[in-house]
Amino acid sequence: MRWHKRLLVAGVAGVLVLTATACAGGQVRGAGGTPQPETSGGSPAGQPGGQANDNTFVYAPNSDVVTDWDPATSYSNEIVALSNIYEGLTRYDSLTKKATPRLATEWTSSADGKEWTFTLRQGVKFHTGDPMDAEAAKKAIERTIEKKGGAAYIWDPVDEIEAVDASTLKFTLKYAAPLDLVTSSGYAAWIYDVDAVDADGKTTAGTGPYTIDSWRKGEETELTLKAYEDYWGGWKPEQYKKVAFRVTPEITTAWQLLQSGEVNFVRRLNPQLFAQAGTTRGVQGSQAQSFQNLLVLFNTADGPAKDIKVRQALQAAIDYDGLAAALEGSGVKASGLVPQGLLGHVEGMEPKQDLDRARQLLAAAGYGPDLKELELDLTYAVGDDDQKLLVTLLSSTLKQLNVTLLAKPMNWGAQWDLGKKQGQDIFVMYWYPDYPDAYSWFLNVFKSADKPQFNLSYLKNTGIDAAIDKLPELTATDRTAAEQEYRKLQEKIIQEEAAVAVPYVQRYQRALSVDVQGYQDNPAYPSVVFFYDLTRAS
Amino acid sequence: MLRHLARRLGQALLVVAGVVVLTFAVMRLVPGDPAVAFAGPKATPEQLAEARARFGLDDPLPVQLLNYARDLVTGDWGTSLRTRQPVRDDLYLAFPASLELVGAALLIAIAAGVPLGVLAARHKTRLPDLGVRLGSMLAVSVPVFWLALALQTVFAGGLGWFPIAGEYDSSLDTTSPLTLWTNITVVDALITGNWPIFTSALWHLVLPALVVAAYPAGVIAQMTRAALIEEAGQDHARLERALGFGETSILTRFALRPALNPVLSLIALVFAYAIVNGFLVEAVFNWPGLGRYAAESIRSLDTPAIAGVTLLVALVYVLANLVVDLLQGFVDPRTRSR
Amino acid sequence: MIEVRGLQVRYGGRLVADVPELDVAAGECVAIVGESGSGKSTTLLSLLGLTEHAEVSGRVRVCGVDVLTASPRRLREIRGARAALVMQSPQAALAPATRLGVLMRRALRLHGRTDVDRVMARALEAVLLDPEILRRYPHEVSGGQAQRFAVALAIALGAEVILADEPTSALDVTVQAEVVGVLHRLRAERDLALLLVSHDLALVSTIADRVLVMKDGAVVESGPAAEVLARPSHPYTRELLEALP
Amino acid sequence: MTTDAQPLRRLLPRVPDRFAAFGAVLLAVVVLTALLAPWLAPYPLDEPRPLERLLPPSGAHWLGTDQVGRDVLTRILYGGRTSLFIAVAVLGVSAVTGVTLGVVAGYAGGWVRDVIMRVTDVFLAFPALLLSLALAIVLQPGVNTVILVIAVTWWPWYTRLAASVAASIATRPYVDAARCLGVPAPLIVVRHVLPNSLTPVLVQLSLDAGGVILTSAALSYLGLGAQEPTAEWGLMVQQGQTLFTTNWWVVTFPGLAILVTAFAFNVLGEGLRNALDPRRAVR
Amino acid sequence: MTSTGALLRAERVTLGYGRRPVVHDVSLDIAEGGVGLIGESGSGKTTLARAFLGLLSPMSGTIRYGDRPLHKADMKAFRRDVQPVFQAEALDPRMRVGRSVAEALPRAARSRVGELLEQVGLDPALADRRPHQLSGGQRQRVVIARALAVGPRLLILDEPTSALDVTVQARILDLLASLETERLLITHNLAVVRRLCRTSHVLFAGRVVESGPTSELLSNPAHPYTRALRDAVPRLGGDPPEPKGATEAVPAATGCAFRLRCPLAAPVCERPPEPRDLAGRRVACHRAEDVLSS
Repeated sequence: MRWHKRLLVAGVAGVLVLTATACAGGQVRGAGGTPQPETSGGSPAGQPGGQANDNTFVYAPNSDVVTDWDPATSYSNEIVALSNIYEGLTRYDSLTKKATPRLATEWTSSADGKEWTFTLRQGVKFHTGDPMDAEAAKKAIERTIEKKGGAAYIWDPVDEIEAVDASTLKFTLKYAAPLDLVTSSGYAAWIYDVDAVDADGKTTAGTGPYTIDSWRKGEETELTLKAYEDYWGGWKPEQYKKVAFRVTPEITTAWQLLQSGEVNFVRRLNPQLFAQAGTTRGVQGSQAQSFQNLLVLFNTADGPAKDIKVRQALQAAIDYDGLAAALEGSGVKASGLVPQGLLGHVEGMEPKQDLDRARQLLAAAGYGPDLKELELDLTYAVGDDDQKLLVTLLSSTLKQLNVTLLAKPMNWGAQWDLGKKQGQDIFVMYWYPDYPDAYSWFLNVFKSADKPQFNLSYLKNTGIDAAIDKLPELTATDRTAAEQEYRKLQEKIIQEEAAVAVPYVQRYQRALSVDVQGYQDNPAYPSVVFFYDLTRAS
Repeated sequence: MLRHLARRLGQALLVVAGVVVLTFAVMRLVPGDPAVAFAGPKATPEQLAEARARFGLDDPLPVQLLNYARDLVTGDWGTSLRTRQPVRDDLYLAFPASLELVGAALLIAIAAGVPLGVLAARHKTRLPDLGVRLGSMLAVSVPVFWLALALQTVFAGGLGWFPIAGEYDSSLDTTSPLTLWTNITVVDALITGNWPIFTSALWHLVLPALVVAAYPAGVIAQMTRAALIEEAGQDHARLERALGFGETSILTRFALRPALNPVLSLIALVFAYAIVNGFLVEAVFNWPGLGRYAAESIRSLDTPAIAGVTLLVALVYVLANLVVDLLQGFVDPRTRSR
Repeated sequence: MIEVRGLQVRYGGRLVADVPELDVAAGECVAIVGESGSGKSTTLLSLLGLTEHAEVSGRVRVCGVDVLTASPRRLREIRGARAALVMQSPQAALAPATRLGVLMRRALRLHGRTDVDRVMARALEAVLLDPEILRRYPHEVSGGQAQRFAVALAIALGAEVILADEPTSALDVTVQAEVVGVLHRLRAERDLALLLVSHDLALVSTIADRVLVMKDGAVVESGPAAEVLARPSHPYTRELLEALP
Repeated sequence: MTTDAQPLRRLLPRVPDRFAAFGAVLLAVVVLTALLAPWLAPYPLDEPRPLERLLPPSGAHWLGTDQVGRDVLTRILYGGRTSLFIAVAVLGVSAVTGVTLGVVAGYAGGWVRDVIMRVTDVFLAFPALLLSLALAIVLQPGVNTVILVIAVTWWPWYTRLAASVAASIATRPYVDAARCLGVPAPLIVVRHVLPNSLTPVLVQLSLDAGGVILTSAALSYLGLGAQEPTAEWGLMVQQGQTLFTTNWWVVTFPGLAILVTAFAFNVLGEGLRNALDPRRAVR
Repeated sequence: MTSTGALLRAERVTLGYGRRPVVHDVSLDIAEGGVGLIGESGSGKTTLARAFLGLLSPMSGTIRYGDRPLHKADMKAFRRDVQPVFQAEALDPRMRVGRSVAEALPRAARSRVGELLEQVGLDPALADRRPHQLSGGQRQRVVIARALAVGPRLLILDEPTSALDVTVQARILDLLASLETERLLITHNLAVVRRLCRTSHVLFAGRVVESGPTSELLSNPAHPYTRALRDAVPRLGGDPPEPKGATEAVPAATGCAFRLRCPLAAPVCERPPEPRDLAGRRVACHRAEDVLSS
């Protein structure tokens, strides 16, 4: 049996070679490199499928959480963590459609909307221990602007920032803008200690209720947060003092983890699972409409859709109700371009399918069952089930009208590239604002541009452009007038120009452990859970 | 033997060079701009230009290839567009987890496949043989992604026998933190004597490893069986019979070793195959390995990361082949003199 | 030592060997001669119960054991230990990944032999092999050495009967003589019963006491070697003899 | 004894093995149902009925309906056509390419062989699914892409196999005899080397078909293969994946279809291999 | 050797695969009356045959076809003149034997297949069979028929009968003896050489150790290896052979390759022996005189 031994030796040697290259050299996993002494309520050692720590809240995101720790440039998934570590001057309330106090306790703007003065909260300390004052806030915002990364553009209107005194921050704008909305953005609006920014995720520089406990890129439990004891809001015993993010790509897996009590929050379920959540013990559902809606952009510049009759026919051909039904609550019929909860949302603009009208319009344009066949290129996001549903339904409807839909699922890079070259007749994409202001849809998507970026309907209408330019000032100074203007613009773009169809607004169907209290969805901060607001029922 | 080794090493290097070129070609063929993927969905033209410059996308292609090759050699595998970390660091984190999963799976596959193959060969054309053949056929025919879902739903979610997902119970990090040496959880837990994490990790390994093991176990069982039957039909088996050895003894003591040779050459292949199968399994089990990394990279069109994974797996495959080649000499002395 | 009466071997109903009578006594060498397909090898293998998938009938006694009715265990006991086989293809008959010494040692242990090292050394000496050969693998030895090693295996195990199936046909002429010579000498020295199967009439004639000539499964002629060769009664035997150079 | 002793039996075994026969029957059923899909299918292929979505199996829908209300049975039947078409196309393309190169390499030897085999090695160093994935990202997802990318990873196996067989055939006396008769090399390859190299390739083809079907399903599952509204099994599993715990039929039946088809091919292939050349390395 | 006009001749030919030579420095003519090449496995005899057939280029030395080196010769004529007869396995297993025979024939001459088969003693109806449907002897006849199809002047016969039963062997030898071509016969079987070849060359370890008239060579060998070969052939009713134990020593790497097996080996044998003419033959042995006289 000598060869067995040799085989063993060779095998061990092989393993050693492999592991030598991967040798990490004795770091301790957990707690950001420092072993943590036992905390209260740890689960019994070794018990398979152990429960989450009693006072740990486990969030199940569907992909990696943090790619960028810099609060200035962060522009991605990490919003779910950063929103609990950092705070802005304001936070948006989607019920009142208004900004509410956060680091700023109150604010005023001049009549022309070009001068904004914020009064800062007293006694707030950064995680570093340094006090948060006007000077620090000014530095943070200036650094963010300077970095030019992520959503820094939201500060474009700002001309000058002045720390009048420790608690007064004054902004002078180049043009009128709703700065209270800008400051409540989930991206690029955080106030942080500029000297303590750490891109490696070891320390944090915010004022928020949580700080990093450990961050292990690529691990299943990627990130854990712990309470910042000196948080200005104070702590109560029933609050969650620890938070863990457990990356769970598959919805089914997440659902089973929630059922077994291993996670407390699943950010998105499908309608079937959501329906089950209502009847499953230990689980509660929560659904909330988002600020993200689907845009079906028609090519107004070229191809068959250049004919407005074709565009209107397409608008009429979409089975909005069927789609909404098939989405089973994961999307709701949209009314206009602006989702509910934002200034500018208009009631009563829900589209309806009208096949007769579609047929007439097509016939007028020279197409139809007894006329010429129409072929249309459509591009949409690969892997998005909801978009696929739209495409499936639309293509079978259009077939009856002798219209062939050549639908190409593409990844964003390719789809966008093609779009910038006007390579399709219909461009399907989601749109959402970076800060809670409907302006984004109009400025980015429908204002004329020589080189289209997101103006993928290629709309060119000087009247519309002029109206769009007036929006920020109106929002900052006269909300009623702004609402009027928004309504007019949407009528122009959707009804007169027929540049776009808006089938639905996404709705998040989430589920939480039943013992979590105080959860409220805020569409201005997609998928963010403000853990500080939660308590655990005993 | 030494010359053989040198020759094989040379060949392996050549293959690696080819792999690099091919990977580069695939990377550059990706439609759409990697810069777009890096700069994000709402990038401004300036941000795009900056990203282009950063990745050297404005150089002519041959220069890019040379730069790419040079960077690889110096250990710079590029920066992931998605995680914004050096790809090498990402792989360094993800690979040990995959190794753990695939290693466990291969152990299961060998531990099950070889004895089953022997059993089938011993009772050729009888019931055990039929059972093993059918079973191994099913194992190689089942779509892993489907098997993963089914096993998880039934045995973890439904019956609760096994953990649903994850590498180990991460709440143990606080109660009994693990010192990392190899980054492979079970191994580290074992060598540092961290029993809570060790048992938890083993427990978590069962389902995913079984899923990944299905294909290799089936293939190994089939191969062992076929090779053993072939070997048992050789003249030498007749001599051993004539010497009074029993059938089982002939199979295990004389036939198995030469029969293992084709099985062994299979293992390198199966190893690489199992890593790739992880792509379809890891997401289901929240396994923080290469597969999940690759799947997310693909979803976000993260070309440097995809290239990195491709390259790593190809390297592992080439290396595994080398190791197997050398091992074969030990298993079957005939190959040594070649 | 070998006593065969009315042996018939069939494959799927087809009669491939029909041997009414075959006896080999201790110290005697009997040869079965015939061309390919004559059933001579099948006959030999059936004596040890080594014909797979064949229906064998008749009465076969080897070393006092009724081969056709014996239990598999009883059969395994006589195989090797009392009746040994030497096969045609020299290296292929040895397990490729087993050193010759390991094979011999295992075989000796299997049959409960003690004093293994001394027995091995003596057996090798008897067939004129250097003990160094025990460290080699089959592919490292020549054909003649492999055949002599097979004989040594039989000697070491103390076999009383050696069944040799074309032991020289795969070897060069100069080596053939060597192997046949070894067999011949051992038979004399150890009073072995030797059953030799061959297509080479001339080779057989040098050592066999009696000869059976087989054609198409049937024994066409048998008798003392000298007699058969001098006065062949069957035309086929004559043809064989005429074909010789 | 050479392996050419009874070539005809080797090429076309009557019933080499009941196992193989079982595989053949199973496969015949799969192929027939796929071919006859338009007649067997109870509903039109592409007719979503959002109001009848996710109905459990019943008399009207034997295998239930999917998330847009299409009959699962219908889509599985049509999906068989997609899968089989992909398998046949992939194997056809890669076998023709691979065998041609392999036979040339094996017969020519020397530097020709070296060049071909090194290129082959490079392709072989990528596990099939991985290279397919990388390529599938490059190209537009769809059935044709699936065929192309899998074929790209598959041909080298045939090259390697054919090269080793051809190299051994090239040393056979009958090839030498033909050369001595002055038969030109290309003719020797076509007349002697190629036909005699085909048996192991045929065995490998039947073994590989299952692998191709699994790979294409995996590609579709990862979203890089066939696209809606094509009926394809892997795609169906992927689409229904999130419904596994709530609407099991949407996922289970397409998965079973993949399993059964791959199983049929594997059983047939393994049976053939056992009957024809048991030791030829599988992969 | 002085014979002129030999169809093929080897001049100091060294042959090998890769860089390893297996045949060293061999010179021989294919003279009339049949030439035998005798040797056991590994002696390089088949390699030499392949070189004569133009299937292998010499590492050094030349094969001459008529008056030109083979590589410069008219290959068409050469292929017509020189044909191989390999062992019975030399038929494509997938091809009907008629087609195998016809392979060399121009399309118009396909009808000659039957004629050729008859010439080698086969029923023309067998042309439609495949090789495995024929017996070994029949296959060998087909191989011969194919070689004869182009009307060769020289047949190179590589162990044409060794896979056949003795009774069949005899008939094939009759057939070969009746053919009117010249022949180079490669075999380990002395009886076959005796029958078919007037001249013979004995190969050991890739070198010709003795050449001369076959009858002389076998009746009174001058090289100990030739003698060992002759003596090893069992004779009907002969004495049982006596095992000596040294017959399988590998060829010596230096000096006389045979010396490790040679009963007459002496210190002088550590020098390589030069071929010399002795008693009507050419022999490479230091002790040839002693061999002849013993």
